[in-house]
Amino acid sequence: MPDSSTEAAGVAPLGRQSALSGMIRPGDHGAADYRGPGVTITERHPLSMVQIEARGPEVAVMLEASNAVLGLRPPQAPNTSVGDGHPRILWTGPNRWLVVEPESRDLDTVLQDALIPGGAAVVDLGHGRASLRLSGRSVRQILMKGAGLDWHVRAFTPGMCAQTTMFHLPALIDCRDESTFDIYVARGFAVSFLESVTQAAAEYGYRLG
Amino acid sequence: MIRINCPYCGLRGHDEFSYIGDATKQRPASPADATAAEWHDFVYIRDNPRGPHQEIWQHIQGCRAFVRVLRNTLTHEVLATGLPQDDLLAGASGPAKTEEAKTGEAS
Amino acid sequence: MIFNRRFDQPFRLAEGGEIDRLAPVSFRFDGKTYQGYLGDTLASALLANGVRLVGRSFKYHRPRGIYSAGPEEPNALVELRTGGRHEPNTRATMIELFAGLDARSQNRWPNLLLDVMQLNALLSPVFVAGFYYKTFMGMPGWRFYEHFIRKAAGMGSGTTLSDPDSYDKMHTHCDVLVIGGGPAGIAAALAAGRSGARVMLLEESDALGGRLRSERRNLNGEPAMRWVRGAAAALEALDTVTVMTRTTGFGYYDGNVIAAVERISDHLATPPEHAVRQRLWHIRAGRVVIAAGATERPLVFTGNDRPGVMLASAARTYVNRFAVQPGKAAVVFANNDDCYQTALDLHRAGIEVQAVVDSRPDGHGAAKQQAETAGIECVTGAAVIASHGYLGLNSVDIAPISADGLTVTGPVWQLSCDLLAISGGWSPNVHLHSHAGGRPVYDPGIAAFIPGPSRQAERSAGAGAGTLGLADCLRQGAEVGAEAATLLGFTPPAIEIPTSDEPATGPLKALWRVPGPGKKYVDLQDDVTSSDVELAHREGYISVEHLKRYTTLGMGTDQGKTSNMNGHAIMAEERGDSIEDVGTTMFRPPYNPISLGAIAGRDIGMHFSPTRRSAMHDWHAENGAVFVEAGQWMRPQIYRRDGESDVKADMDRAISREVTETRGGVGMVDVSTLGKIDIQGPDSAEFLNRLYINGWKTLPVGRARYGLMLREDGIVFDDGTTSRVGENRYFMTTTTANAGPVMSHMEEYLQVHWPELNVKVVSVTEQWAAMALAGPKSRDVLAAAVEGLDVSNEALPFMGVRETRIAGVKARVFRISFSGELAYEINVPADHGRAVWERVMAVGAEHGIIPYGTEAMAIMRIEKGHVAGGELDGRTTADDLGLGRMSSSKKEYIGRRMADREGFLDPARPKFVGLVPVDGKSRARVGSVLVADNTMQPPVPMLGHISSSAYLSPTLGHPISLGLVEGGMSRVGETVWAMFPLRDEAIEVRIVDPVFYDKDGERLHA
Amino acid sequence: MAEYSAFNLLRNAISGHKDWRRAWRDPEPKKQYDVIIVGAGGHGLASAFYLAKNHGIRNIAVLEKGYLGGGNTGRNTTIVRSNYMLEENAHFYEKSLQLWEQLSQELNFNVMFSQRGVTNLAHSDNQMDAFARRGNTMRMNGIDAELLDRAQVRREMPYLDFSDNARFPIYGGLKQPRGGTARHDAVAWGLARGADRLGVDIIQNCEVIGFKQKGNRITAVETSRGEIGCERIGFAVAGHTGHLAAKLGMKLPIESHVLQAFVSEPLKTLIDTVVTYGAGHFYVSQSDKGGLVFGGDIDMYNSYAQRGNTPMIEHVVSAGLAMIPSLSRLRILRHWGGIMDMSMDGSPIIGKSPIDNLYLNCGWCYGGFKATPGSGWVFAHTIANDQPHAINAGLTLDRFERGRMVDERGAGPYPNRH
Ligand SMILES: Cc1cc2nc3c(=O)[nH]c(=O)nc-3n(C[C@H](O)[C@H](O)[C@H](O)COP(=O)(O)OP(=O)(O)OC[C@H]3O[C@@H](n4cnc5c(N)ncnc54)[C@H](O)[C@@H]3O)c2cc1C
Ligand SMILES: NC(=O)c1ccc[n+]([C@@H]2O[C@H](COP(=O)([O-])OP(=O)(O)OC[C@H]3O[C@@H](n4cnc5c(N)ncnc54)[C@H](O)[C@@H]3O)[C@@H](O)[C@H]2O)c1
Ligand SMILES: Cc1cc2nc3c(=O)[nH]c(=O)nc-3n(C[C@H](O)[C@H](O)[C@H](O)COP(=O)(O)O)c2cc1C
Ligand SMILES: [Zn+2]
Repeated sequence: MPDSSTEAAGVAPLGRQSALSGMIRPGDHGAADYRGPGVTITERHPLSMVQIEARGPEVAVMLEASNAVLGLRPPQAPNTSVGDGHPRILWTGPNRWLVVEPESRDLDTVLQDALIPGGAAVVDLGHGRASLRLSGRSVRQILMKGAGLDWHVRAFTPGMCAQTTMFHLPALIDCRDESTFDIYVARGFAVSFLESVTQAAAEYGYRLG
Repeated sequence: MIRINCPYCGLRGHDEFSYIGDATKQRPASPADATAAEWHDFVYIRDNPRGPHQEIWQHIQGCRAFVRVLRNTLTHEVLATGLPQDDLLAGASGPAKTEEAKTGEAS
Repeated sequence: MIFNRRFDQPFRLAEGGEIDRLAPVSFRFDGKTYQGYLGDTLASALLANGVRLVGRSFKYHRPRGIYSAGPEEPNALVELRTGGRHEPNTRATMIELFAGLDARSQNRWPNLLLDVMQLNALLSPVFVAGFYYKTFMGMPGWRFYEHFIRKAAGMGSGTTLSDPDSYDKMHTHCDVLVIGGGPAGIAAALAAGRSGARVMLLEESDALGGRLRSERRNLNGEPAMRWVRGAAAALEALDTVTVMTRTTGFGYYDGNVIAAVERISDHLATPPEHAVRQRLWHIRAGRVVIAAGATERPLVFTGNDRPGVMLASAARTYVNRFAVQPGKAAVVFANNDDCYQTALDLHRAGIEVQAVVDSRPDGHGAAKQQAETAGIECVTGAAVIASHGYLGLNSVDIAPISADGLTVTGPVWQLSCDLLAISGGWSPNVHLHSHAGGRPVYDPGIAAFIPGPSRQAERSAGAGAGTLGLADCLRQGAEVGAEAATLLGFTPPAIEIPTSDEPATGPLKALWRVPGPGKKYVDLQDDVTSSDVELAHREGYISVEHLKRYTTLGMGTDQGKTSNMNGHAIMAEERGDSIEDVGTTMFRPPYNPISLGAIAGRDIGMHFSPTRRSAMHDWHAENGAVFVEAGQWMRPQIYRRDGESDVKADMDRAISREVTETRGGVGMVDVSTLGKIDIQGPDSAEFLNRLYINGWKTLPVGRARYGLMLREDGIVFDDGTTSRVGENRYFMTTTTANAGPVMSHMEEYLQVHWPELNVKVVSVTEQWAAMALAGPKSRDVLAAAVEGLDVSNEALPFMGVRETRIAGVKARVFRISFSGELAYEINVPADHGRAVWERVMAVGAEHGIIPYGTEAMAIMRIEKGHVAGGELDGRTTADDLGLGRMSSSKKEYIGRRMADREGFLDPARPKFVGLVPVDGKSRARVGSVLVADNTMQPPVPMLGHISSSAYLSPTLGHPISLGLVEGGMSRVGETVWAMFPLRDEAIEVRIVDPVFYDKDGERLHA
Repeated sequence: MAEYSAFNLLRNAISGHKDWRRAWRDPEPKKQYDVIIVGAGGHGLASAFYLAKNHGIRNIAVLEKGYLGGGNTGRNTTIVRSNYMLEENAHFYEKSLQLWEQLSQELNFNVMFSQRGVTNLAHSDNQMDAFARRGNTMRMNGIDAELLDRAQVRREMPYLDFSDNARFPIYGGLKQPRGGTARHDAVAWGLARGADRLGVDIIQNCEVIGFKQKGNRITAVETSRGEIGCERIGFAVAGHTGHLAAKLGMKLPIESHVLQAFVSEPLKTLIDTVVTYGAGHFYVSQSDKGGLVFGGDIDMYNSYAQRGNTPMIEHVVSAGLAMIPSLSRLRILRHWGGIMDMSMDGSPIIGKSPIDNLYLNCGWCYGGFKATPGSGWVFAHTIANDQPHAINAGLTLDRFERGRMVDERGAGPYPNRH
C-alpha cells in the first residue's frame, strides 16, 4: 500500500492553503473501544490533479503519450485506477482520466506539453478538489452510510474507483487497499464533507491527523 | 430506487442521475429549414407513453455521460440502456441486457 | 426477595417465559409506578400488573385494553417518554421494557377512567360513518365546527420540542434478503446462507423465532426455541450471513430495493453516547424471501372491543412467552382450531377456562378432544354474541348459531370471565409482496388473501404465503431460500428440516359477522362497526376503496391489519359478490409506521443541505463579513466595521460605504462562485457560436466577450463572459445560480445533439478563486500586485485577458467590469486564493482598498443597468431585456427559431427600463407592480413590475430601480405608479434609461 | 335537495340510518349521450355538475375506469389557494376559490372546506422579493394576500425552526388567508351526488379504450362496458391524458409524472394552517382526522405507476424536519403517489382541441385540486358554448405554438421542473 507520509511530503509553494486548513483537529474522537479508533482520517495535500481527455482517434495517441511521459498507461476499464500514487491515474469518464500525484512538479505543464499536440484536452484541477484518506476497520461502514454502491470487500476491491454521490455531494472514491480509500470532493464542499464524515464515524471512533 | 445500468459505470441508483427526458425527440438537423411546427414538436410535444419509454438520463453524479434508457413507465422496470444515439427498441434484447445489468454493479 | 416480585405482579406466572426474572425493571404508566422484567413489553408488564384499561378509542372514546401482542395492535397506544423524546401513538405491544420507562394513556380527558369524551359514545347513533358530510354546512361555517371535531380526533399529541437523538442511514447489498425471522425465515436464511450467497435476515422483534417464541411446540423432540437458538448460532457462524433484529423491512421499492429501519436504541432509556436511535437501511437485494408471517383476525360481535377481549394468539403469547396471565377466567371463541390450543395453553397457565366456543357446527375432532380431555368445556355451533362490563370485560353472552352463521338459533347463556380469547383465522402479511407490485389473491381454504404472482425478484414463504402448519413453514422456507440462491447462481446444499410435533388441524369456517344486535367493531382503532359498513353499502360506497375512505376502515395506525379482511368480507356479503371480486384496498408502505427522524437520517438542521465556501471564506469571516447563501455558497453580503450590528440602518450604512469607496477609490469582491467552464477542442468556437446568441468566430486570443444564452424555447437562460485563452481553448463564466445547469446544458448538446463537434468541457469553478477589483484606482492596485505585466490601458484594454503572476502564483487577469468602473477580475488556483487576496489587499492599502459584498455589487450593477437574477426570471426574452441587438442573424443558435413566435413579438410585452421616484426620495421596492393610475380598484390592469431596486443609489443620491414595463424605452419620461399594496405603498416613478451611471462607459474604458 | 342536514341526521339516528338513499346511482350506460366526460375525478364530475346545473344539459355520462374520485382527486394534499401571479392563472384560480367558498351549500354536502390560510415561507431576500411581486399582483387583481415578516411568521407558527441551527433561516412569508384545505374525497362524492341528482349518469368501472371517429368528430367511445355514442366529449383524465390522446393519434405538450404524498399517524391539532418550505420541496397541513399530510416535489421521471420512490421521500422528510424539527419522532403512516399531467409551462390546458367535438381539460400538474370547481365551471361553459370563457381563454392548447406560455415558475419547457 502507498505510504501516506511520503505522499504528503510534496513541496508547497508559498501560500498554498488547503480548503481544510484549520479544520482537522488531530486526535481521537467519538466512541472507541480497546481496538482503537475504527477509522483514521487524513487530508492529502498538496496534490497535483490534472484531467486529461481525448476523443476518437486522439485517444490512442493520448494513451501512448501519457505512458511515455508518466510511465503509466491510463486504465481502459471504467472505474478503475492504476499507479502507486506517483502518479495514480483514475478513470473518471469515457476517455477521461484524472492524474494525481503529490505536488512536486508542474504536472499541468508536463501533460500539456506531452498531450496537447495529439489533440487531447488537459485541465488543471489540482486546486479544485480536496482529498481525504480514510483507513481502518470501519471505513467501509462509513462509505455505506454515505454512498449507495456495494462496498463489500468482495465487491469493491483495490484498484477500483467510482464517482458517486456521498453525503449528497459528488465524490470520487478510490480504493487503495482493503481498508484504505482516497476520496475526492469539490474544494468548496470540503468542510461540509468533513463534518459529515466525522459525524458518521463517531460511533466507531475516529482519529484525525 | 430505479437502478440504471450506466454503460460505463454499471448499475447505479437513479439518485445519481438527472432526468433529461424523451430520447426520441430529434433536434432539427438544419435549424433554419425546420418549420415552426417541427420546432414546436421538438420543444413541446411528447409521446408520453404508458409502457416502454426511451429517455435520456445524465449520470451527473458519476461519469457525467448521457445515457439512453428504455424504461417501462408503468412498472419502472429498466429494460435496456445504451448511448444517447442507440435505438434501444431496434435491438430490444431486453433480458440479455438485464442479465448484464445484474453483474454490472460498480464494476 | 426476587421471588416476592411475583406478588407485585399479581398476574405473573411463577415460572416460564423469555423474561429475565433476575432483572426486575420499574416503569410508570399514567403516573403510577409498576414493576416488570427485562424481556417484557410494556403490554406484557401492564398485564402482569393487572392493568387492563390502557386507552380510549378514536371516535367514541370507548375504554380499550390490550388486544394483541404485536404490531397489529389497534388499541393499546400510549404516549411514551417525555420532553423532546415524547412520542405519541406508540404500541404498548412493541415497546420493550426498560428501566424508567414513562408511558401515558392518550386521547382522554381528564383521565383514562373518567374520559369526558366518552359522551361521544352516547351520541354514537349520530356519529355514524360520514356524519360530518351531512351537516355543519351552515353558519357559522365549517371552520367553527372543525375546531371541535379536530379536538376530539387525533389520538396522541405531538411535541414542539426538538428531538435530542440522532439518526443514521446505510446502504447495503446482498444476494438474498430474508424478511422475517420466524421458522420459515430462519429456514430460508440457512438454506441460502449455506450456499455462500450473501444473505441478510431481518427480524422486527428483538430476537429470532417468530411465532415459535409464543407457542409450546417441539422440534426434533425438544422445545422449538432450542432449535431456533441453534439455528441462530449456525447463521452467526456463516460469515456471509447478517442477521439484524429490531429491524423492520417497511417498504419494497423499485429495483428490488427494500427499505428497513433498525431500532438501535429504542429498548434503552436513552441511546448510549455516539450511538444513534434508529438507522434507515436501503438494501439492494438480488432476490427477496418474504417470510413475514400472518396476522390473526378478530371476530366481529357485539362488544368485541372491551378490555379483556384479546386475540387468541396474543393470549398464548402472554402466557407462553411472557409468563403472564392476561386474565383469571377465560372464554375462548374461534372459528378454527386455534381455540383448542389456546384453551390448553391458558389452562396450563392456571387460568380457569370457562368454555371454548367454536362457531363451526362441529369442531375438528382431534384438537377438541385434547381440550376436552383436559377437562375444558367445548361448545360447537355457537358464538359469543355479546360482552359485558364497564371498563373491562366481566361476562359474555353465548348462543347457538345457524350453520350459515347468520342467525341465533337458541337460548342465550352467560358466562362470567375477564378474558375472552378470539380467533377468526389468519391473514398472511402480504404487504411487502404488494409493495413490490404483486396482487394478492383470495384463498378460500384459509379465508384470506395470499401472495399472487410476483412482479419483482421475490417469493413468500411460511405463514406469509398462506402456509400455516409449522412443518410446512419450515419446508417451504428452506425451499424458497434455496431457490433464491440457485437463481443467483449459487449451489445450496440441502438442509435438515426439524420434525415438528404439531397436531394436524382442521379447516376453519369463515364467520365474518356474528349475529345479534348492538355495535360490533370491525376496526377497533377508528371505531368502525359492521353497521357502518352496512351504511356505506346502503349509500353506494360499495367499492372497498370508497368503503375505506367513507368509514375510515383500515386508516388508523395499524392500517387495518386486524380489520380489513373482516370489513371487506362484510361488504362482499352485503354486495352479494365474492370476496375475490370485492378485493383488497391498496397496500402501501410503510408496513409499520416509521419515524420521520429515521427517514431524514443526518440530513437535518445545518446538514439539510451542504454548504460551499470559497477559498477566501475565512478571511471574510475574520473581517466582519455577514454571509448570505447563494446556491449553497456562503457569500459575504456586507462587511461590518467595528461597532456595527446587523440592524438594517447599520447594514444600509455599510452598503453605501462599500459602493462609495469603490466608486471613489477601489474595492474588491469575491466572485469565486461564478460558474467557470474550461472549453477545449478544435470546434470550440463553433460550439460557442451555437450556444450564444452573439458571434464568437472572430474573438482573438487574449480577449473576452459578453455572451447571452437562450433556452431552446427562446427565453433567456444565462449570461456571462467567455474568454479565448488559447488557439482552441476558451474559458466561460456563468452566473452563480446557473453554473450547474449551464454545464449540463453544454454536455447535453455535445453528447446528444452534436456528437460530431470535437469539444471537451469541464467545470473549473472550484479550481479558480476569483476576485473582482473595481474602482478608478484598481489599475494602480493591480500594477502593484502583478509581476511583470503591463496593465496600461493600451497593453491591457477593456475586455483584454492576460496571464501573469501575483505573489508568485500563476494568475489570469481579465479586464471586465460588472460595476461599471475600471475593473479587473483576477483568477488564481484556489489554494492560493486567500494569499493572493491578502496580497492585493496589502498593496491596495495605500489606495484605500476595501472589500465589498454582494449588496454593494448589486447596487453598482443596478446603477449600471446590467440585468441579473431579478430580470432573468425565466420568462424574459433578449428583446425584453434590451439585449436583442446582440443577436447575430448570420448564424443559428439555440433558441433562435422559437424566439420569433407571435407572443414574443407582441408589443404589449413589458420591456426593460430604469425607474426613479418622481419625488426624488421614495423607495420603490422590488416586487412593486407598475400601473397607470394609483386610484383604480381591482382588478387593475398592470403594466409591469420592478425587478431590482437600489433603495438608495449612493452614487446618485436617490433611489433607483430597474423594471419591465409595457412600451419599454418608448415611454422614457412618462410616469407610472409603483404599487406595493402589501405594505400600502404607492410611489409615482418616472421611466428612464436603465443605465443610470456612466452611459458612455468612459469609466470602464479609462 | 336539502336532504343532508343536522335534522335529518338526528331523525335517521333514531331510525337506525335505514333511510339514507344512495349518494349516486349505478346506472347501465345508455346508447347515446349529449356529452360524455371521460374521468370521474373532481374535474370530470364538476364539469358534469355545472353542465347540468348552469347549461341545462342533462343527458350526460361521466365514464370512470375505476372508482370515482380514485385518481388524483383522491390522493392529493388538498391545498386550495389562488395565489397566482400571471393573469391567465390568477382570474381562473380566483374564480375557483370563490366557488369553493360556497361549494358545500351548493352541493348540500359538507366538503369540509377549511380556510385556515396558506403560507409560503421565504428564506432569502430574493425570495421575499419574488413573493412581494406575486402578492402585489394578487392584490391588484383583487385577491387576498399578506406579506409576513419573520416576527409575524414566528407568532403564527412558533413550531418552525427559528434557531441558529436552521440551514435556511426564515425571512418571512406570503400568506393567503382565504386559502386552506378541503376533504378531497368528499369533494368527489359531493359532486357525484350533485351531478347524479341532476340526472347525470356516473358510470364506474368503465374504461374508455378507443374511439369511433367520423370526419373530424368523435361519434362514440369504446369502453370496457361497450360502445357509447356522444355528441360532444370532454377529457378530464389528468395524468392519463397523454395515453388517451394517443388513441386518437394526438400528441400533447404533456408528460405524466409521479408526485408522492404521505400522511403521519394522527395527532391532536398541531399545525393549524398550511405551510410550505421555500428552500426545499415540502408542504404540510393537518387533516381533520389528525394526520399530518406531507407533500413535496415530483419524482422527476415520466411515470404512470402511481407510486413513488424513496429518494424523494427522504428529501421531503429532511426538508420537513429542517422546517419543523420537533416532528422527528412522529411516524409516517402511509405514502402513495399520483400521476400528474405535467404541462410544458406548468399551467393547465382547458379548451378546444384539434378535433371538432373534443374538449381538453388537462395539464394540472401538481395543482389541480384547488381548480376543481373552477375547472368544472369553465369546462362546462366551454363545452356548452364551443367557446372558452374569458377566464380560460389564455389556457389554450395552441399557446405554445403562439409563444404565449403561462410559465408561473419561469422553468421553461421542462415538465419536471415546474
Ligand atoms: C400527491 C399529490 C398531491 C397533490 N396536491 C395538490 C394540492 O395540494 N393542491 C392542488 O390543488 N392539487 C394537488 N394535486 C393535484 C390534483 O390532485 C390534481 O390536479 C386534480 O385532482 C386533478 O383532478 P382531475 O379530476 O383532473 O383528475 P383525477 O382526479 O385524476 O381524475 C381523473 C380520472 O380519470 C380516470 N380515467 C383515466 N383514464 C380513463 C379512461 N381511459 N377511461 C375512464 N376513466 C379514466 C381516472 O381513473 C381518474 O379517476 C396533487 C396531486 C397529487 C398526486
Ligand atoms: N395455527 C395456525 O393456524 C397458524 C396460523 C399462522 C401461523 N402459525 C404458525 O406460525 C408460524 C409461521 O411461521 P413463519 O416463519 O411463517 O412466521 P412467523 O409469524 O413465525 O414469523 C414471522 C416473523 O417475521 C417478522 N416480521 C414480519 N414482518 C416483518 C418485516 N416487515 N420486517 C421484519 N420482520 C418482520 C415477525 O416479527 C415475525 O417474527 C408457524 O409456526 C406456524 O405454524 C400457525
Ligand atoms: C389528505 C389525505 C389524508 C389521508 N389520511 C390518511 C389517514 O389518516 N390514514 C390512512 O390510512 N391513509 C390516509 N390517506 C391516504 C389514503 O389511504 C390513500 O393512500 C391515498 O388516498 C391514495 O390511495 P391508494 O393508496 O389507495 O392508492 C390520506 C390521503 C390524503 C390525500
Ligand atoms: Zn456512469
